[in-house]
Amino acid sequence: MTGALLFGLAGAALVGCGVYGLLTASGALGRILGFNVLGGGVFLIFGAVARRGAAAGFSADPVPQALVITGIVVAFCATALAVALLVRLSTMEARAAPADAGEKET
Amino acid sequence: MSALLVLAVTAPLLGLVPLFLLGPRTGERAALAMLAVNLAVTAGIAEQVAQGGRAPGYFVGGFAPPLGVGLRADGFSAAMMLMAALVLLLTGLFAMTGPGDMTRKVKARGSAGRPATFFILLLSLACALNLAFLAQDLFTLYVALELLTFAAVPLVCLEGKAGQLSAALTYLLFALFGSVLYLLGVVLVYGLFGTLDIAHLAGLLAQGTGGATAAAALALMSAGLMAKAALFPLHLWLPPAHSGAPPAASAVLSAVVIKAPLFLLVRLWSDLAPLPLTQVAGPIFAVCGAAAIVFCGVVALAQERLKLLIAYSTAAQIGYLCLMFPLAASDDGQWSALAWTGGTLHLVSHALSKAAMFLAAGLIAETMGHDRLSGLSGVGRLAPVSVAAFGLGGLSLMGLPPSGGFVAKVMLLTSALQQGSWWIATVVLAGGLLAGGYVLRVVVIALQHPDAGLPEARECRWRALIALALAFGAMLVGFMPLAPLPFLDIGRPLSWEGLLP
Amino acid sequence: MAMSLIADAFTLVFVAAGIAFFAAGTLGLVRLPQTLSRIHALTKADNVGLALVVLGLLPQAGNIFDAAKMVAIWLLAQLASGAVAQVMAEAVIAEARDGADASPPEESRP
Amino acid sequence: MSLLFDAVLCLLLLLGALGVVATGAARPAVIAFIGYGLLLGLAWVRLDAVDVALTEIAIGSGISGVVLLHCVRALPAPPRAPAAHPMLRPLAAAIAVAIAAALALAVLALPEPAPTRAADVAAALPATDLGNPVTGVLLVFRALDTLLEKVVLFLSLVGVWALSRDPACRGRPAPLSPEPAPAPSAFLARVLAPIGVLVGLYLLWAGADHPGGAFQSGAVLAAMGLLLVMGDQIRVPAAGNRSLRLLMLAGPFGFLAVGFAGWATAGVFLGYPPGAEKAVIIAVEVAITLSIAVTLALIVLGPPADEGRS
Repeated sequence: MTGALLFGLAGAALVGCGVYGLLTASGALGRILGFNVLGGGVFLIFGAVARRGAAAGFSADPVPQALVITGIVVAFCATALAVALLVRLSTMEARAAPADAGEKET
Repeated sequence: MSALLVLAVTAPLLGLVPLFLLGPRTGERAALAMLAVNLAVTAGIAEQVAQGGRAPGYFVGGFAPPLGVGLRADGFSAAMMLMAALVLLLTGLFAMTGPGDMTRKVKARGSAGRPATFFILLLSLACALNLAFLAQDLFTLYVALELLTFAAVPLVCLEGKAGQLSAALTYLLFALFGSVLYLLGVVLVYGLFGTLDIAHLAGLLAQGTGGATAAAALALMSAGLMAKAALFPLHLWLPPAHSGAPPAASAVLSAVVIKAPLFLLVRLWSDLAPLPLTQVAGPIFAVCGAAAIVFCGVVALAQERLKLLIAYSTAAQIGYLCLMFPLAASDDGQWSALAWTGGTLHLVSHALSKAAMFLAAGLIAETMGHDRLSGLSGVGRLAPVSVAAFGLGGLSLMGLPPSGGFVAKVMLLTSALQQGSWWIATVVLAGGLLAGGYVLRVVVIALQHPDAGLPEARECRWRALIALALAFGAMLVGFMPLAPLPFLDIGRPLSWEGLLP
Repeated sequence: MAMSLIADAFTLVFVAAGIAFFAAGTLGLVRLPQTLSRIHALTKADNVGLALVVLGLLPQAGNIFDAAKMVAIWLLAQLASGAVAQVMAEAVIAEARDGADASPPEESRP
Repeated sequence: MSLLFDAVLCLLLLLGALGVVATGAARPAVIAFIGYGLLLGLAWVRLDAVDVALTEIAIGSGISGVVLLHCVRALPAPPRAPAAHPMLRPLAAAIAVAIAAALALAVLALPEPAPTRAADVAAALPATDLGNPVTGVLLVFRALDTLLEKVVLFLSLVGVWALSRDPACRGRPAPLSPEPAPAPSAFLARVLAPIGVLVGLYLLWAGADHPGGAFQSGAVLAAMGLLLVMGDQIRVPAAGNRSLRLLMLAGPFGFLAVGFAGWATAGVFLGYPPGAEKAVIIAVEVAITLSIAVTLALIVLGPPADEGRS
């Protein structure tokens, strides 16, 4: 068993965790987190693929590593946009709800 | 190497600079100019394809795949790009600040009161769509899909109402789930083959390598694309998002945005996957498509809001493309080619007619102040051109001649009957009847005598004419000969032949 | 040979001691009842723990730059954890005060 | 020995992920997510992907963490969710386990020897004069992806700004932290920000030949900007500020301009002038870094407030 394989299997398990999170989340924030956990697992499998592809003097295949960097930035953009939508939506709902509904918040 | 392919991806982006730095007025003009340039560029590419009889390609940075990324336009890409560019330009014209918009207080103006943001998103859509139609690398296609998502989601909630925000959030979450599934498939493909270039992969897959993992990777990518294309049963996000958006946004979302993942689904299964695998997967897609046509068609019949009705109709019409998969993947060359042409023509004519219908519905809602079907009787008097555009667009959905929908459905039907797929033929016919039901219901209501006094408002005539032009476009597609179109087969099967040293 | 053996023993002892401090700090985080005392336990114990780990690893550094980097990491962690602990503590105190006032923090908007 | 370390790390990762998805409350889940991101960063180091590790920790865990924590604070405490169907959790767990198992099988079935592009990169890298192959892939061989991903970043800020109630988006975003800033924050900003900026610039400079590069550097610079804002050392800029907008466009459109210039100098879009590759690549990286820093920070700050508050 090599390290790359171990992380590949861990990535598969993380994908499972992410799917569980997406299926059981009760709110949008939970789903956003589930999506991020899932994405982390997918990237980790890609990292294992890269490590397996070590050759030509490189300790890993640089192409998947570069793709993962792009992927992480895109995943961040997605998280940020989803969070912004969620925050805006909940402020609107809080304002629309009758004033007495907000009492128990504190 | 054809420089036009690079321009198709980059030219729309150039319009972002004036939009973001200068005021909306200057930016709007620049954006419309760039959308016109985009149409010219795509027309140029189509011309190159037709003249050359082969697919032009481009290696970005001069690095040939598999190290670099390549762009390539075959007949299918060129047709889709031309359709998308046309719809985007006409929708852009519809949404521009026209004479009278500044003085009159029009509630639902084309760009929802945010012209700068609207046109930034529209131009980004043009870039993302062209990239999705041209890119030949699975990861570049992932970037294209993300670009598409990030341009489409804010379009849904431009007006900032709570319902729109929640529809946009649901849309975003579905799209992200789709991207991550797609990416997982890409990762497995890279692990198996060490390349993401479609032409190379097609060659490797045809040799039968990859086995079950390759099939799983294709299935994951397809599931991701289905979520993004709102294919039954992953369609739940579509009706609220498409019906809640401002009219011009709904039009592009329904007409062209969901076409990119559908196009990639076709690319994946007709160009990348080996034929035996496609013959296994085809019926699964067809079942999803049939369920979409029947289920969403029935739900559309029951809608009380005009825009929701059109949105459900979109979810139903997506199904027709999926019926194409088993028909086009058969060993029978003649009839599979007919199904292939029929499916493509359906994509094009649906885009034109659906854009027309959403724009018309937006004008009708603006004229009446609401879009409840029960209160629309007599709207034909106030908004005759809009109602005409809606009806003509509906003609194509119903599949009545002369319309693109008619030609496409006849081709699918013929292919299905010749290949003995009776159930597919039945679904095609049933879908037409359902579409007839919901389109005629609207038209009949619109032409009725008004129940009560009509409001003073009149439709915005020049905008209605744009909707009508789109509907006429869908009709014109109907004058195609009822035979396989050779143009769509230019450049298939995929290869970099002629470009590689 | 003997030098490296001594260095390894030094590392082993100091890193083990550092880990013990980290463990104690973590135990405090989990077991202590109040937020303030948790912050106290965590920052104190972790700072010492990190210092010991860095000290223990210094003989293993290949060159003077790597050693300097490790010391810099320790200093930056000191700075950050100290400041963050202060901010958190202030927030906790402010929250307790607001809770006593029982005035709901209505978001103000002009 | 190192395999044992990897195994423990994988176990911790799994526990972290479970902590994110199985915790009912929002705040603990987000804190678990930040820890999960840090552990992922360690995993990337173990996979010999230091560039990815830096990106994951800076963006995937760091700035994402700030955004998510901000979200937790802004959301009202959710009313007790109605109890889900008792079968939901076991069913979801079964599906998750099945997917993970299938994926594990797929990972185990990957071919040996593994296909790789390392040899192609090694052959083409010397011509670019770069020492870091990941930078080579990002900025030379697959420059189109990187260019368009910059546009994605720009669009996500456009999407966030579209949520402002001011259609022209000219005002300043609301402050992140209570005002005036607590004294320790101000102190931290004064002391840490200069060091952080230095680290960010070093990452950018080193990126051509060593791990690091525009993304990592941009994220560190963005964090320092946020630190200065939260410590009241600088004021949040107004979204309508022309030079701010120019900075945001500098990355994607500077890159695009270099791409077009490639037509003249190298005969191909996104080609680099022969002989001056490295200089031009570093110039592109500087532009991208500035844009990433500004855009990331503005995304965290959120949509501009209503007009009249500028």
